[in-house]
Order: sequence, then structure tokens, then C-alpha cells
Amino acid sequence: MIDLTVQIGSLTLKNPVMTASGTFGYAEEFSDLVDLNEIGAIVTKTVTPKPRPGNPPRRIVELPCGMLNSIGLPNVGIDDFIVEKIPFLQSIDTHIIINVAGTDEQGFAECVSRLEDMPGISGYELNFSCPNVKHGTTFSTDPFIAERVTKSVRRSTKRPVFAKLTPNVTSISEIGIACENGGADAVSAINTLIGMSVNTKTRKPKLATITGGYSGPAIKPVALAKVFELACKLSIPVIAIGGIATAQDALEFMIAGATAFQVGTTNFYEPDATLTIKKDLEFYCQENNIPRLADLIGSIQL
Amino acid sequence: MIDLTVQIGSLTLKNPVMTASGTFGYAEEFSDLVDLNEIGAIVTKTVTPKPRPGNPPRRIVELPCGMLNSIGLPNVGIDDFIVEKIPFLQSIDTHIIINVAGTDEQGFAECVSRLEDMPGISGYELNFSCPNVKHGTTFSTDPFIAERVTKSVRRSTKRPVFAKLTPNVTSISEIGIACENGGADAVSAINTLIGMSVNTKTRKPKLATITGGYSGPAIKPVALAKVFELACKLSIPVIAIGGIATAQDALEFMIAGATAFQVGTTNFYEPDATLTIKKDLEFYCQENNIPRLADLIGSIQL
Amino acid sequence: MTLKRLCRSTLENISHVARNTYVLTFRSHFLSHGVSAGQFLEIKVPQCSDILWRRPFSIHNIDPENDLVHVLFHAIGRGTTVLSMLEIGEGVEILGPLGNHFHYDEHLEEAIVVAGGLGIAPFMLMKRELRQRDIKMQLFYGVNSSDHFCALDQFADYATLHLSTDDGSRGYHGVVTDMLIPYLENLSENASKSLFVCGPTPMLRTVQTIAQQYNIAAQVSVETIMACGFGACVGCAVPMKHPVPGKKEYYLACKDGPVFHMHEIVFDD
Amino acid sequence: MTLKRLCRSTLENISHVARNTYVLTFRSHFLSHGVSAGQFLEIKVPQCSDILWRRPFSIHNIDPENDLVHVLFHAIGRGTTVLSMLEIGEGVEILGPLGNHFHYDEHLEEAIVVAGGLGIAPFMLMKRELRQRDIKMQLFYGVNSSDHFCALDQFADYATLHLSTDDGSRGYHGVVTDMLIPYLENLSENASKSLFVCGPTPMLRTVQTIAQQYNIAAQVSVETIMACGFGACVGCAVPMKHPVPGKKEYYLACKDGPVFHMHEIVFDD
Ligand SMILES: Cc1cc2nc3c(=O)[nH]c(=O)nc-3n(C[C@H](O)[C@H](O)[C@H](O)COP(=O)(O)OP(=O)(O)OC[C@H]3O[C@@H](n4cnc5c(N)ncnc54)[C@H](O)[C@@H]3O)c2cc1C
Ligand SMILES: Cc1cc2nc3c(=O)[nH]c(=O)nc-3n(C[C@H](O)[C@H](O)[C@H](O)COP(=O)(O)OP(=O)(O)OC[C@H]3O[C@@H](n4cnc5c(N)ncnc54)[C@H](O)[C@@H]3O)c2cc1C
Ligand SMILES: Cc1cc2nc3c(=O)[nH]c(=O)nc-3n(C[C@H](O)[C@H](O)[C@H](O)COP(=O)(O)O)c2cc1C
Ligand SMILES: Cc1cc2nc3c(=O)[nH]c(=O)nc-3n(C[C@H](O)[C@H](O)[C@H](O)COP(=O)(O)O)c2cc1C
Ligand code: FES
Ligand code: FES
Repeated sequence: MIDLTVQIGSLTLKNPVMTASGTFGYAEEFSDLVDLNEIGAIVTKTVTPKPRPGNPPRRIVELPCGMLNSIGLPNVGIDDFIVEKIPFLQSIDTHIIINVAGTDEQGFAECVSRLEDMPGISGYELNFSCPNVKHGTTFSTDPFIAERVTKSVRRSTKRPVFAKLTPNVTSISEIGIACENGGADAVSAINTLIGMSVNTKTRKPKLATITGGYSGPAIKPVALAKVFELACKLSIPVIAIGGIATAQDALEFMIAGATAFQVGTTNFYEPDATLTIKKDLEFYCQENNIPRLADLIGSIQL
Repeated sequence: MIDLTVQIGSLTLKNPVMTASGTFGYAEEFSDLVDLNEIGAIVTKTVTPKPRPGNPPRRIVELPCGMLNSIGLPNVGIDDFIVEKIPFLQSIDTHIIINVAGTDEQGFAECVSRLEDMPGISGYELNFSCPNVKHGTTFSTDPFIAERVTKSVRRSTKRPVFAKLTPNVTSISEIGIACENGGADAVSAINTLIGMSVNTKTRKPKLATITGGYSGPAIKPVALAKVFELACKLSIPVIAIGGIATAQDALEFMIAGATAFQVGTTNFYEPDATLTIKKDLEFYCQENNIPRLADLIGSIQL
Repeated sequence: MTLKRLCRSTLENISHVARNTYVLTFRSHFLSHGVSAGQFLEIKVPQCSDILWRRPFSIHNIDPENDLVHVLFHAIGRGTTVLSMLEIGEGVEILGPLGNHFHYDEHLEEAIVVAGGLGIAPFMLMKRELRQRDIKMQLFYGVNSSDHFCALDQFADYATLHLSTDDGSRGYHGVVTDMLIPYLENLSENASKSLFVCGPTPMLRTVQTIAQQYNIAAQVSVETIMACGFGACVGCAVPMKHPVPGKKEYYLACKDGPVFHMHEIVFDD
Repeated sequence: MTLKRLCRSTLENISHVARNTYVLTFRSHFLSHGVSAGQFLEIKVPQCSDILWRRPFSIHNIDPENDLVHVLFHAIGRGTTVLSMLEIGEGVEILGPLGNHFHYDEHLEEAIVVAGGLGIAPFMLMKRELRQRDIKMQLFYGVNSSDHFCALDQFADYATLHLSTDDGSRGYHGVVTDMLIPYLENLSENASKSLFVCGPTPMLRTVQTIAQQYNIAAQVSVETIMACGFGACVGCAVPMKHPVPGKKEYYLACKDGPVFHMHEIVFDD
């Protein structure tokens, strides 16, 4: 039997396969396609203190090997979230990570505080980096703010806290270190790159918001460089995100230093990708006589 | 007759099609495939004050829709460059832009001063951003240094100076504004994104330098967002670079605000891409009754 | 509603039925049973690893006796062109059934179907359902030119056809909605009749106005760009006619739709 | 040297000649004239827009009378697999001829060719050249197992064959270089003889040692990853045996090569 477990702070994941926030809904959308209990951890779509309708269409653009989105964090707000989404999530036998965001320091802490007494939640991911909302990225482009928000969330919860970072900065590790100092148990990287596409017929931006978030296989090389940088500079675990579509992709990230990883855009067109990747990781370990997948973490030969 | 000319500072280009530094050699490599005189402007591979052997192999990695490189600016140095490369370049009937780099402020100015008296050179592009050499990016991640270097080059030449920017920063327009303040006649954007790839069999990075520069169609959406940002914030022209493979790609950039554009990675696998794009731009203008291509610049409908 | 599934199947047939238009047939017991008109499938474009998203197509028809499913599509871009060149026996990967479907009011006696171009796709399955329920079918069907008409014979065996072409090459010379007005004008009683609409946005907008004007119920199947087709990406937003500002302003075409009541939604460009 | 050109041609033939190995034949007057053994072509992988780079292949043989060019290749990855499935009549886009070629010293009387696996590719054209010049050809040719041998009959009509397989299924049981040593050992006079080598890196490294030991001239055709094939990307660096440190430490495989004198270069992993 291959041991696929990985450890993120106090959490033991049965395997390193997680879902990326905003690409797996609230898990229910996938329940008839995937045995949710088999996933290492499920990260839910960002919830905010107040409801948000999201951005006007057009919200998504397909590109070769990638896509743009400007969804704009639509969600029912923390109150309705607790009533409408939490019960189903609690019924899943795996770690549930609630991804939260606020427009200010209080916003993040407020969401976390409201959830703190609910059972069946394993931790929080702080969306410091959604590029589709006004001021959405200041939390993760300014290390002081990132540290302050992390600290304030840290004080509001006993559960593990992951800070999710944007790649659209000069030094991602500077922000990562700030989050580590603020008490984050792990960092998740990367959120989407800022991208744009123009309709040459109408001469309009394809997205209603002009620019949006670029994701998918096309961003994998960038994500890998960022994850490697973080793994070199931080002492807390790094959760890799960015263009992961296959077990081979996931292995690249784990070898480069990621403790776990999240499947994002791939869920849209291969809705069972999480479990395919899990199975293929197991095969890989079997074929290569690796009894413990976690031994691969950071095993890069320089 | 369609008017394809564009104006960059004091330079009139017969068309906006340029070649990206490091992807078109010293033009000679393409002379049997392309009528060099038809290209709007040729930008040569980076030359440095001293010769450089470049990085050890493996220097290039193919990826879906893109590639990584860690060439490391190999070149014969400015002295031999003048003897070996300039004469052929002078024989081409189009604008020749010499891309230069130094490891410090003096380095840039030195290259430019040595070339200033040579006829047949239309201007200089300052490679502030090559991510494959030590300290290669400090020039374009720090606005103060970027401004200082631009100023010192500005004092060394009467010819137009373009500052070539890296996308690997939090705010590319901050650096662009610094270059504008330093006296740059235009900015070129973008250079490569930092990327990485891992061989999961050997567990080694595929590139000898671990990380390298990511280029090709995969980076186009990122480049477009950066060019748009620069065009909004700067008053000097923006020269677009990043994943341009077709006339449609080029049009997206011009509509978003680029005055001219450079074809990079595409030259490797479609060596006549520059002229195909030029021809297709002409067709496009004909079909859409656009007498002056330059009227499209910044014509985006917001 | 039926649960969705990922189905691997092989191509049974592909036929060129009109200009640039194909019917793709594959075998699937699951997808040929318990699906309804208006529901759609997401089909993977094979061979092209740079095309990420599956392509959404209405279920055109089913043949439950033979476990067959038919999709009618237009080769319009790269993905559909690749699909049009598939060969019999090749593998196809399908996700479905997805979305909601057209509803027939228990008092419904006549379905007035308005189809523009490829908007005809869902209505063959609807014909099957209407026949089973003994509901009359009036088919208003407009295309650019006569070589775009699909499956007229198959419709004609049950529906009354009202055809139009933009270029006048067959039927009424003009847009399909021009024919609809006089028809509604002469209707004595609207309560037992309902519009079922699918087609390009300008047509939908016109039908929306007409339906309101003649006070007739109308259901519309909308097409938006879709990354997933099952509510995961939240990309297929359709503006609500009566939003709750700051809270809920959009439906999801793939989950709340693709079928909506005409008066619930706004047609953006 | 001939100027390179971008050629559009159509596939005349594709044949499966050994395990996973194909000969692709296309028509081109330009490329079937004035090219030499060791030169290569860059062929575009059709249909796959996510595969950017062309694929480099040695010119395997030419048939100038019929304007034909042959390429021998192994379906090893995605690009070559797509090429192996091309059908006669399909378009191929080729850039070439590229690179330098093998040189025959004017005193050369015997070419001792050492080929490992697909390293055999350039030597069919060499056979043609040697025959024209009346130079003898000794062919040392090793593969994994006998089903990998290509074109033995065609070589046998001119060359003396020395075959080996790793698994002993035909010829000498072991690596090809094992056979080379006794042959060189028994050579009386080396000046009129020369080694011509192509194959996997470990084999090249061994031949390099042997050539030095037996003091025999050797030319080698190397394969590196290539983005362009004509000196534009500077990606195909090959370390020089005698670098000018800090100034010139690498050759370019595509421009300075692919043929080098054995003693000029270092074989990295
Ligand atoms: C619920 C639903 C049902 C549909 N049913 C059918 C059907 O039965 N038959 C049929 O031929 N088509 C149908 N479509 C449209 C079909 O999905 C698109 O034509 C197809 O995705 C285009 O793929 P492509 O790769 O060929 O085009 P692309 O190269 O991706 O695009 C070509 C053009 O089509 C537009 N387009 C792309 N995707 C969509 C989309 N999802 N909806 C509308 N326009 C799009 C693009 O904006 C572009 O202008 C349906 C769409 C939806 C959402
Ligand atoms: C000058 C030259 C001449 C060549 N001549 C021939 C020939 O006559 N016949 C033949 O079968 N092959 C030849 N090759 C190798 C051939 O180019 C590669 O096998 C081919 O590019 C692989 O493409 P792919 O998409 O199938 O593989 P990929 O999926 O790209 O890669 C599969 C494997 O092949 C390796 N590979 C990829 N490109 C190259 C390359 N350029 N050189 C060496 N290894 C590579 C990769 O590292 C990987 O391990 C030659 C290469 C060069 C540089
Ligand atoms: C449509 C879409 C919606 C997303 N929504 C969120 C979100 O609500 N919260 C968040 O933290 N990240 C969100 N993301 C970012 C992803 O979680 C992930 O970080 C990013 O897409 C990169 O991974 P990928 O390339 O695997 O998709 C979203 C991404 C996409 C494509
Ligand atoms: C192999 C390679 C070598 C490059 N060398 C240089 C260089 O010497 N100087 C420079 O300023 N940019 C260099 N670049 C960057 C390109 O000029 C260009 O900015 C970048 O590749 C993005 O454009 P593209 O996507 O069209 O290739 C190089 C890029 C590649 C791929
Ligand atoms: S298409 Fe993804 S939510 Fe509707
Ligand atoms: S392959 Fe590009 S320089 Fe040799």
C-alpha cells in the first residue's frame, strides 16, 4: 500500500489532491461525477461577508491552453452560506477548507469568526489575490497589509489558515514571508495572472471588466517558478496551484517543493480530474517503488 | 494603397512589424527566407560591453503553446559586434535598433557610445529585463535605477532610445513612467515571464539555470494586459511584444494601444512570420476600409 | 432530474445535412434515456490539447430503442470543425445530460416553436415529446438561405411548417418573426398555446417583445459561452430581468437554464 | 552552402520500416538536389497548434531523378507520432536544408560508419555519396533488438555490414562499439580511413575514447534539442572541448554542426 498522506501544519490530508477555490463550486456540483470523500481536501469558492452578484457578462474567455475569467466573486454572503452550503459540505468525509475574502481586514476576520463554531470545517484559505474585484489584490501586493490581515485572522481562529497569493508581484516570497510572520500555516500559490483579450471585430475587450484572471495549463511554468521560490524561502508548507491537469504536472510541483496541490481550471473540462490524478500518483509511486509520496516533496536535484 | 507607417518618436517605420531581440539573430540568419527590407524595424540580439559565452545547456524547453529559455545573452561583445555584425546590418534598408545591456549603468552607456558614430543605426533598445543573467532584472524592477540608467543612456546618444521592460513586477507602468521620465522615446513590453519546468524522471529542472524566460503564444494575454496598462499610463509610444504569431494577435495589441509590435518566438518555427503578418495586416485594412493602419492604435472601445 | 455522467462512446455516424451542418450520432444507453428537450451535452474536442473546454450542444434527438443520441451542429469555429471531421468508430467523450428543459403546461394544446438557424437543434426531441403528449406543433423556422434548412422532412411528418429565408430562396422572404406576428394576431385563444424559442440574440429580443405584446407564454433556450456546463465556473451569467441588486443579478445559463421564461431574462449583446 | 528555403510539399509515401520506425517521402525538387549527408530538415507537426517547434530530421536519402526526399524517423513523442499517422497527399511544411555535412578527405579510402539506433538515418545518403566517390563503406550498426534494424538490404548492396543487438537477436550480442575495437585493432593504416558516427550519447562518448586511442579521425553528427534549426534561438549549445573561457564556450549544433570533429566537443548528459 502506497502512503499518499501529506501533512500541512496540524492537518493530515489523505492525499495531496485539493480543489482550487472557485473551480469546484461548493462541491455539490461535482457530487454525481466524483466520490468527494476521496479528495485530499476541498476548498470552496470564496465567500465574503456580504452577498455579491459578481461581474456582468462576458465573464470567461477561452484561449489556447488557458482561459480568462472575471467572475467577480459572486456568492450569497457568509450568512446564507452557512445556511445553504455548509450542511452539504459537512456531509463529506474529507477536509473542508473555506476560502474567504473581505474588502478590508475586518472582512476576513468576520467570515472566519462566523464559521469558527461550525463543525466539519478544517481550515481557512484567505483569498488575498483575486484580481477581479476592486482593491482585491492590495492584500497580497503589500507585505505589511498581508501580514496584518493574516495576524487578525490568526487571532480569530484555532484552525489552520492558508494565505493564497497572487503571482502578479515582483517578489512573491516577500509576501509569503509576511504571511508566515503573520501566522499563516501554509501559503497557496498561485492565483491567476492578470490577462486580457481583445475582440478585433468590435474592438472591445472580450471581458466586460477589460482585464481578468488567466489560468490553465498555460500558466503552469510561471506557477512552478513561484512555488519553487516560495518553497526555497519559506518554512511553512506551500500548496501549489496553476495549470495542474495531470499527475505529471502535480509531480513537478511536489518535486519543486509543494506539499499539496490544487486542481483548478481542469475541473471545468475534466470534472473527474482530481481522482484521475490521485490514481495516477498512486500508479507512479507503485511503478517507481516510492512507498511514501511525501518523500518526493522538495526532492529536486539541483 | 494602405498606409502602414507608424511613428515612434522621431522614427517613421514603414510598417509596425519589428523583430524581438534574441529571436532574429543579427538578421543574417533570416536573409535567405525573408526580404529583410520589408520589415518595419529589426532589433538585434542583445550586445554587452564584454563578450559572453551564454549559459550551459540545456537552454531551451518546449511547452504547450510556449517555451522556456535560459540562453544567457551570449554575444561577442561590443568590439567584435561592430566588426562582425554591423556591416551586414548596415546593408539592410530598414531601421536597425541595437538592443544593448550592461551589468551596471556604465555598461549600457558604454555600448551606446561605441555605436553612436556608426551610420545605419536608427536607435537603441535597453534590455532592462533579461531574467537569465545575474542581476539582469534589477534595472527594471527598481524604478529609480531604471530612470537613472535611461538618463545616462539618454545623455550618450541623439538617437531614439526604447526601454524594454520585464513583466515580472507588481506595476509595470511604475517602471515605464520612470523610463519616460528618464528620457526614453518608447517602451518595449514585454520581455519573458519567469518560468520553470521539472523533469519528473531525473527530478532535475529541465533548464540548467533552474528557471528561465517563458515566451510564445501562452504569454500573449499577460502581455496584452501589460501593454494596455502602459498605453493608459504613459505618453510615449508602447511597442508590444509577447506571443504575437498572427496579424490578429498584432491587431489586438494595436487596438489596446501599441504603436508597433515585435515578433519573437514565432520566428523560430515560422521564420517568415514577420512578412506574413505584414501582408495580413494590409489585407485586413483593405477588407475593412482602413486607409491608415495607425488609426487603429489605441482604438479600443471601453 | 437525471444525474449527469461522463460517458465515453464511439461515433456511430456523422452526416452532412445542410450547409456546414452535421448530425453526429453516438451510442449511449444512459444518454438516450430519460433526457428531455432543451437539455444539452458537453462534448470534448478530440486531438486538440490546446482547446480546453468541452463544446455544448443541445440534444437534437434520441433513439432509445437503439441507444442512439443525435447532435445537430454547425461547423463554425475550430472545435466544431474538428468534430465535423471525426470518423465513424472514433471515440467521443460526453458529459451530460446538463441543464433544465422545456416544460409543457398541462393545458398546453399547441406549441408554437420559433427557431432561427441552428436554434432548430433542440426541437426535434421536442417534436418527439409533443407527439407523445398529443400537443400540436407549429414550427416557425428561419435561416439565411434554403441550403441551411435541416431535417424539414422529419419535422413535416408532425409539425406545420412556416419557413422563411433571409434571401428569399425558400418560404417567406424575410425574418422568421415577421411570420409570427400575423399568426399570433389571428389566434383566438392564447392560454393553451405557448412559444418555444431558440436562435440568435436579435431574434430572441424580437420574440420577447412580441410575446409580451400578445400576452403569450414563452420559453427560450439561451446560448452563452460556457467553460463547464454544470455550475462550476459561474461564467455563463445571464442578466435577470428582476434582479436583487447587490445580491442576485444573474442566472446561470447552464444550471438555471438553458431554458428560461422569456420574461425572466435580459438579452445582452 | 545551399541557401535554406521554406518548402510546402505533399506526402508521397509513408512506410513502416521497423518497430515504431517510418520512412516519410515527399516531393521537392529543391531539397532533392544539392544536399549532403549530415544535413537536416525542420518539419512542421501539422494539426497541433500547441506544438510550436518544427522537428529536426536528418536527410535520410534523396532520389534526384524523381525529386524525392526521404526521412527516416522514430515515433518517440507526440510530434513524431502525429507525423507517423500522416496520410499520403497531406501537406508537409519543411525548412531546409540546414546545418553542415560530413566531409570526405581527399585521401579517404574507407569510411567506417558507426550507427546506433536511429543514428543510421544520415548514412543512406552517405552511402550514395561514398559510392559516387568510390570510397569503401564499413557499417557498424547496433540496435536494441533485430526488429529495429532499418534498410539493411539497401546498405548491403554497397557496405560491409557489422551488426549488433543488445539482446543478441541478430549479429553480435552486445553494443556496437565492442565490434569496432577489434576492427580498428587490425587496421594497418589509419590515415586513409575515417570514422563517421551518429547515435545515442553514451555510444558517442565511447567512440570518442576509441577514436583517440586508435588515433583515427572521426566526424560525429550530434542531436540536441532545437527550437529553430538555423542559428536564431541560440538554444542548441554544444560545449567546446577547447573553449575560450568567458568568450566562446559553445558551438551551435544547428549552425556549426550537426557534424563536428569528435575531438572538438564535449558530450554532456
Ligand atoms: C446550451 C448550448 C447549446 C448549444 N447547442 C448547440 C447545438 O445544438 N448546435 C450547434 O451547432 N451549436 C450549439 N451551441 C453553440 C456551440 O456550443 C458553439 O457553436 C461551439 O461551442 C463553437 O465551438 P468552436 O470551437 O467551433 O468555436 P470557437 O472557435 O470557440 O468560436 C467560434 C464562434 O462561436 C462562438 N461561440 C463559442 N462558444 C459558444 C457557445 N458556447 N455558445 C455560443 N456561441 C459560442 C464564439 O464566440 C465565436 O464567435 C450551443 C451552445 C450552448 C451554450
Ligand atoms: C540534427 C538532428 C537530426 C535528427 N535526425 C533524426 C532522424 O533522422 N530521425 C529521427 O527519428 N530523429 C531525429 N532527430 C531527433 C528528432 O528530432 C526527435 O526525436 C523529435 O524532435 C522528437 O519529437 P517528438 O515531438 O516526437 O518528441 P517530444 O515529445 O518532443 O520528445 C520526446 C523525447 O525526445 C526528446 N527529443 C525531443 N526533441 C529532440 C531533439 N531535437 N533531439 C533529440 N531528442 C529530442 C525529448 O527530450 C523527449 O525525451 C534528430 C534531431 C536533430 C537535432
Ligand atoms: C473561473 C474561475 C474562478 C475562480 N474563482 C476563485 C475564487 O473565488 N477564489 C479564489 O481564491 N480563487 C479563484 N480562482 C483561482 C483558482 O483557484 C486558481 O488559483 C487559478 O485558477 C490557478 O489555477 P488553475 O490554473 O489550475 O486554474 C478562480 C479561477 C477561475 C478560473
Ligand atoms: C530564445 C530567446 C532569446 C531571447 N533573447 C533576448 C535578448 O537577447 N534580449 C532581449 O531583450 N530579449 C530577448 N528575448 C526576449 C524576446 O525578445 C521577447 O521579449 C520575448 O520572447 C517575448 O516575446 P515572444 O513571446 O514573442 O517570444 C529572448 C527570447 C527568447 C525566446
Ligand atoms: S458554464 Fe460553468 S457555470 Fe455555467
Ligand atoms: S536550434 Fe536555434 S540556434 Fe540552433
